[in-house]
Amino acid sequence: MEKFEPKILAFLCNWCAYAAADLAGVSRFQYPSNVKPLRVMCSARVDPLYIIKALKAGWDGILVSG
Amino acid sequence: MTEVTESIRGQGELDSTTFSLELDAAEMTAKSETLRWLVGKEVSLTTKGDVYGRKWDVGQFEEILSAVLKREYQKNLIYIALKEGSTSVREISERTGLQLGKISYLISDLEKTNQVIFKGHSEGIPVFESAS
Amino acid sequence: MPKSKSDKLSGSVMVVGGGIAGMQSALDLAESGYYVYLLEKSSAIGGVMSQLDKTFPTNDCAM
Amino acid sequence: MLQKPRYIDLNKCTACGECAEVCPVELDNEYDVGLSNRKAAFKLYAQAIPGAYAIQKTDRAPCSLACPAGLNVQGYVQMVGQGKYEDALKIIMEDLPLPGVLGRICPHGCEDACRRCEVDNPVAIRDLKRLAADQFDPRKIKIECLPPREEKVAIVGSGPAGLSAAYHLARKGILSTIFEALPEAGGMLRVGIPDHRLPREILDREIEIITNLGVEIKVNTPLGPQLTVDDLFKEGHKAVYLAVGAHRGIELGIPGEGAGGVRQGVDFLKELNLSGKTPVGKKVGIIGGGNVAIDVSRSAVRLGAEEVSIIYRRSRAEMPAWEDEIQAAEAEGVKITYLAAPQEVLTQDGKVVGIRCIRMKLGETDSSGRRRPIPIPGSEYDIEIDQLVPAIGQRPDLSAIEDVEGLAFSRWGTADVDPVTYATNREAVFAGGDLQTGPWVAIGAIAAGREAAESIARFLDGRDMAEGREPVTPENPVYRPIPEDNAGKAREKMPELPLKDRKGNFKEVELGYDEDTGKEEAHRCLNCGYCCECFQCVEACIAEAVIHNQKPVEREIEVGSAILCLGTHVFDPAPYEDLYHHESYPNVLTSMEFERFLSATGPTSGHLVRPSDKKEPKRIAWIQCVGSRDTAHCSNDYCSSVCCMYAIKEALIAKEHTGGDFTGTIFNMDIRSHGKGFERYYERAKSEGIRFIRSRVHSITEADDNGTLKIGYVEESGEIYEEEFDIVVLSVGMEPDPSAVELSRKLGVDLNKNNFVNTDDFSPVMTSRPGIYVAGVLQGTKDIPQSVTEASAAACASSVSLAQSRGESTKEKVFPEEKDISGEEPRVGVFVCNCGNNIGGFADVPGIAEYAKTLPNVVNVDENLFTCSQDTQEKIVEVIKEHKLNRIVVAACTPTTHEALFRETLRNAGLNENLFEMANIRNQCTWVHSHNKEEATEKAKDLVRMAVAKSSFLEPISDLMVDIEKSGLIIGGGVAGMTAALSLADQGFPATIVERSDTLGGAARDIKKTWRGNDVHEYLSGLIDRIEQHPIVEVLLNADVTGSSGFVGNFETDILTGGKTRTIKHGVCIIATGANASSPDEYLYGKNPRVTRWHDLEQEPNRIKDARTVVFILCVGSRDDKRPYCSRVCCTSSIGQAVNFKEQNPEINVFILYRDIRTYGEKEALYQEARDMGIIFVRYTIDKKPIVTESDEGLDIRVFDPVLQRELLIKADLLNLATAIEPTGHEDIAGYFKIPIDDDKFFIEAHAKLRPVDFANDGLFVCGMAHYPKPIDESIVQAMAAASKAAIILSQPCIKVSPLVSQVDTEKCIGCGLCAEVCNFVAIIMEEIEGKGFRAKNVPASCKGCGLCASSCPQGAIDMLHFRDRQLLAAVSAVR
Repeated sequence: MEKFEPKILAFLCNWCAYAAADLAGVSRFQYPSNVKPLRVMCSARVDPLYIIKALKAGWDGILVSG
Repeated sequence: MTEVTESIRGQGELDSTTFSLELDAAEMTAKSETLRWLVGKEVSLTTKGDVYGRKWDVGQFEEILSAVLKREYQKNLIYIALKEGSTSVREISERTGLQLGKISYLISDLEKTNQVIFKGHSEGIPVFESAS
Repeated sequence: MPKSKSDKLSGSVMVVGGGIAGMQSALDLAESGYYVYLLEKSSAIGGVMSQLDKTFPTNDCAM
Repeated sequence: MLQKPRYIDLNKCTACGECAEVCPVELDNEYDVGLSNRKAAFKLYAQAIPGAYAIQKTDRAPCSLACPAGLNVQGYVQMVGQGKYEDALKIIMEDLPLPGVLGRICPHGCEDACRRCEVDNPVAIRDLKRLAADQFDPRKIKIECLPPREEKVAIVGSGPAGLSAAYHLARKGILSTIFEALPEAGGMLRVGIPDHRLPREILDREIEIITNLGVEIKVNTPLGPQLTVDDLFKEGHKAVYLAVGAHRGIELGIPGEGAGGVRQGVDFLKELNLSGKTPVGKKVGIIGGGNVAIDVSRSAVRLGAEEVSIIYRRSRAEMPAWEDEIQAAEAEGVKITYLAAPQEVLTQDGKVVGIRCIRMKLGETDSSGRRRPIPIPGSEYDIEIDQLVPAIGQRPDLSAIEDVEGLAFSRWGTADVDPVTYATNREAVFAGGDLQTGPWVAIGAIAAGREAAESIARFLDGRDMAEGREPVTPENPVYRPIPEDNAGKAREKMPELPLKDRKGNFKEVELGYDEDTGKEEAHRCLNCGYCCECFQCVEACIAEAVIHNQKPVEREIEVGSAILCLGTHVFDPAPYEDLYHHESYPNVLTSMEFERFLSATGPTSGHLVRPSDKKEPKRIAWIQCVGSRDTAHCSNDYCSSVCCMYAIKEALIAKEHTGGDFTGTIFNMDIRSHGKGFERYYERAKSEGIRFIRSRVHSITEADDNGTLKIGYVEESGEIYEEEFDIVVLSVGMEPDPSAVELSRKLGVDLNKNNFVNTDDFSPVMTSRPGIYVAGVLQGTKDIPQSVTEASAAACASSVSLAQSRGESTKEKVFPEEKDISGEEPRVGVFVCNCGNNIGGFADVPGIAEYAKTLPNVVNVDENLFTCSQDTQEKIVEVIKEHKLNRIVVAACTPTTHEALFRETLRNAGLNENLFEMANIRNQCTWVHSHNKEEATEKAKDLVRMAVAKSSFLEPISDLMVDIEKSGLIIGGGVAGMTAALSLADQGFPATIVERSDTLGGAARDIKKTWRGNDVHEYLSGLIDRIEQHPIVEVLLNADVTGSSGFVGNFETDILTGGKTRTIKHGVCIIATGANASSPDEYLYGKNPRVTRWHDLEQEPNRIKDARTVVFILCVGSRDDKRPYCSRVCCTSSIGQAVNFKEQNPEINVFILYRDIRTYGEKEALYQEARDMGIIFVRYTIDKKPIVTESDEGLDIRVFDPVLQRELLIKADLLNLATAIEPTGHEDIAGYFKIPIDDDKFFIEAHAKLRPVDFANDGLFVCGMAHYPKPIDESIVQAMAAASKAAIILSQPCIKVSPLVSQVDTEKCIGCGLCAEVCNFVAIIMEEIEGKGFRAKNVPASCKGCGLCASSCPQGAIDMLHFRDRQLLAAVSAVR
């Protein structure tokens, strides 16, 4: 069986997690490509509803980081 | 990032259609006023105190929050199950996996807020329907 | 008071040193309507503070 | 002002790092204080701003300067070090077409100049050049030539000069014919050097390089009667280059020289080299000391001579032949006789049979710098030989050219030419090489040929031949300092043919380095010039950002004022090696080094190890006051103010890194945790097990072979201890940077004895020179928040002096009018960036672009090499107009750095800047998935799809402008409040001071003098005068704030004064409510009149005159459970008073009972002075506080002395208490303005380090003791800083606030107020709407756009502009 590749959505806070993800790039850290970042101005913007809607839309996992 | 990916990979693929009941119920819960109020009040309750001036500690608050969360979620499960066409407590139990007693208890709650209507008995079994 | 060639007060300020103090001076002045020349001898601003790991007493990252 | 070149175009550099990747030059990374390496092409640190790389380059390396042809030696040595032989050859062949030849026979003046000579031996430069040519066939190097021209040039002589001229001419597109007299080409290279040094195949091969360019060589074609220079011109040559060399041997000038068996050395070698053999005697005598003599001798040995001897008239030290060659000759059996000269050739039958020599001695130095040999009379002797080879020099054979019209010759028989252009007196005739110089090195001839080629090309063009060619030598060249740890890497040995294999053949003796040896040798290079100009970076940089020929730019700028923020220099413990052993013990680190070890970006990526064995350290010691408070070793009598705190921080973080069984020990004299929150931090460290040992460390030694260290120290009680540690950290202090000191002096700014800029307590940022201000450590040691505050204060001072020119030098940009897109369908334009190689190299950009075309609403997709480049911006504007795009998506790097640029481009195209979205396919995609192109491509597509989905829902948002009430309200009329008010008013902004009491002055009214002795009363009355007379400062006394509303720019505050409430409108508010000394209920205060506090005693000089003993107790009510903070000013203030008392009454006994003395910064000198005056300091601990009782004579004070280890009884007349400073009750103010106060009731600033006078809520600022206890100078600084921040707001025409704020749907809103409750910024208020009750309303000026209100609203009535539910959910739903 083909290895399951989960689709993961990451809500990243513009000021910290998103900046950190940028820096990870500058440092060329390698990590799995499954995670797709979505920038929000603050992790507070992530309404719990978004998470459920995302799961309903077909994402396998959600990461909120901020 | 790697850890998150592996953890979710471990959980396997999420088929949103299989879990549509659960997700819909969760969505309803997330939208519910009770929950949003409670969450919104966390800082104020734990730092300033409630209307009686009692400060809640964070653990106490979390406990209440998760109890309310669970109750609301289960109520929504029942509500959606009824909407889907289940009618009796037993059917709801099969659909949602909740215990019979729990369902009866929560249905009465739902009745009080007019979300569920009691439609009488059919073959001696109580029948319910979701309002609207 | 320093006067420019045109006998008019210059609206520019020179800030020498691009460490935390120089950056702060430059920002304050630029934001309040002055043209700022920020002079730094190395290739990037930041000074000594950029080399620190964390700062006391909050243990915030120095970056 | 001199702007040094960066060598990289800031605007083009994309910070991809390829240049650093390929750069061969490894240097110490100063960012990691030398603990790691970086390249010459570098970025100071990952997050550096500007983000662009830079190249470090100083003067050309000395090797290059020493080379007659100026080869870029450092460049090719580095390339060989990398194994990039082809690139090395490219560098060499820029100047030299014969790399393998010169790589064997060049006398390498470069090596004599090599700075490695100062360490051990020079780098084997020549051998590395040869290695390059051995490893890669130079014939395969592609030589760039200009298109061929018609003019032909004749070159006479095919030696190095002629070949070089032909080569360089060919590169300029000018083809030449070389006329060679001998049967083979190569000149002296061919006939002067035997095969064992330069195999003929090598020369053949490299001559081919030149002939491959189209140069024709005609051998056996000497210049002479049958072919004259005129003939050459007649044949159509447009110029002639004469390079006939110096092939004629010089005669000895002694009797018998014409005999058979006497042969000139050059002739001997010529025949040998052309025919492979030449007659050789059995006993050969050679006269001379140069390389020709040696070559002849070694050839004679190979040809079978039995005895070969060289006779040289001076000593070995003067011998011009190379040392290696001399040794090789001796090894091969050549006998060398020094200090002997031939006098007569002895002949028999017309043939040589011997030679008569005379012994010589060395006399005076002659013009060549060598000592002149003088014959010793009567010391003649004969030796028997059958062949004599004179090899004492050569000169040009002028027979063919001496008659050429217009040619002139020197008295040494060489051609006279212009030294720069190599032109002769005859037009179109040039000369060079040995013909011009006399016999010299091949590389000199190569240079001459190149220069002649340049002249000839200019001549043919009719250009000035000399212009811009004067040689420039840097006067005081700047080179990289020789690294200390570089010694002892000996020069690699050149492998040689074994002696036994050399007889009877001319096989090459030197065999050449192998690759590994060559690399090792190349790595010995010190990279004197930093950048080696190998130009690898130029090739690697797709953005074409590298500009190696950038020049320093001198600029004159006109400024109204200047601020010096030149920072600090960390104390270097190197001169005190005997004490600290920082250089010799690997595990002794400076605190800055340790800081780098803790950092995630440091040399060990934040993994803490001990340097000697890379094991995790468990026991770390900090030694405080290294280079501070130390007049015994250095002259720094001041305290560096920050070391105690950073040591505690490092100890706590080290504990975090290493976990459980870690012990941190801090050896200190006092712990100075006098800042806000510092005392708690100190207490936390103690509770986490960090040990604080009060002692001076007397020795550090190594305890074992693993580098474990042993510290010997003496405790306060006098007991001696020894203890082992894994790492010892030296808590080094701060000094003004030497270059800062120099610059300050240059600018005419006065410095004090410690080289800090001299300032006054009442004007702490003014220097002695008007218009120049100072901030940061250059003014005195201080921590970050204090530096930041001072920086703002300096900005304020500068702003006050220039207020009338505000806005004069700045310009506002004008954009085209914005297009209305309402009602239009989304038309999305996508720009996919390659970012050079950064995206394009790791993902399929064309694939992504193709994919983007398939997405809904996308009407145009473009690919760019660099989407951020200036020309692309213009292109984007065009594309937007052409395709009528109304939404733009750029798939490139990160919005953090580039969103602003593209938003501006949208505005330039007449689109609202919010119709823009970025897909971060570099930082968060290709850079982090560079090992898997397919995955990176797929993820990039996902990101583009999400961005496009979101973009379709984007909408224009107009700028939000809020008018400003251009005045300030200052609460509190102390020094801070008054200073803040004046600082605003002097910039033209009206200020109102609200003071609760009936007078201005606040806490400063009690103080007589500052610690420096400045009169506070005088200052205060001057300040109050200025306030009262200032036309736009209003003072409200006996006034109380009773309420406030509004937001930045538009506050309304109610003031109760004289029984009436007045509402004041103001744009900003500065809170300076101050603090007071507390009244204690201990030490008999209030019960016995002999007990006073603070400045009470000062006011009564008579009591001091009569007193015999005065005692001060410090930390009364500070640093205890009730007030766990240090009151910061008590130590200095009490010591200052004590010194004054002692001055007034020298007979008086003064005791100061303290817990730690915290005279930070230069106040330390005051402490020292007090001790020197005989003031007695007794330390007490909080668990053994002094006990004060009344006695008949006065007071009995008992205190335990830790030095004497027993209780002292002090019979005191007077006791003065330094009681805790506590804030005035200002909780009401905090409530009105919704600003936070801490547990000690001081206001909490927005950020302890970076925003020390701001509150999180815009438009509100804090200064003075309301923030924390502080001395007057610091209050003044803080007040000016607060005014600076306030003026930023007041100087705007109106406030432009981010329009990305929350938006309330008043139809859905039920007025529950939850949003207002959760908002941390008071950015949502509840407003009454008629008939509807309360509804939420956003205050855009205060809103930070976080969205907490939106995600909390139970009704879904709040949405965030630009991050609307539907916009985000569109992206969320765009899942595949």
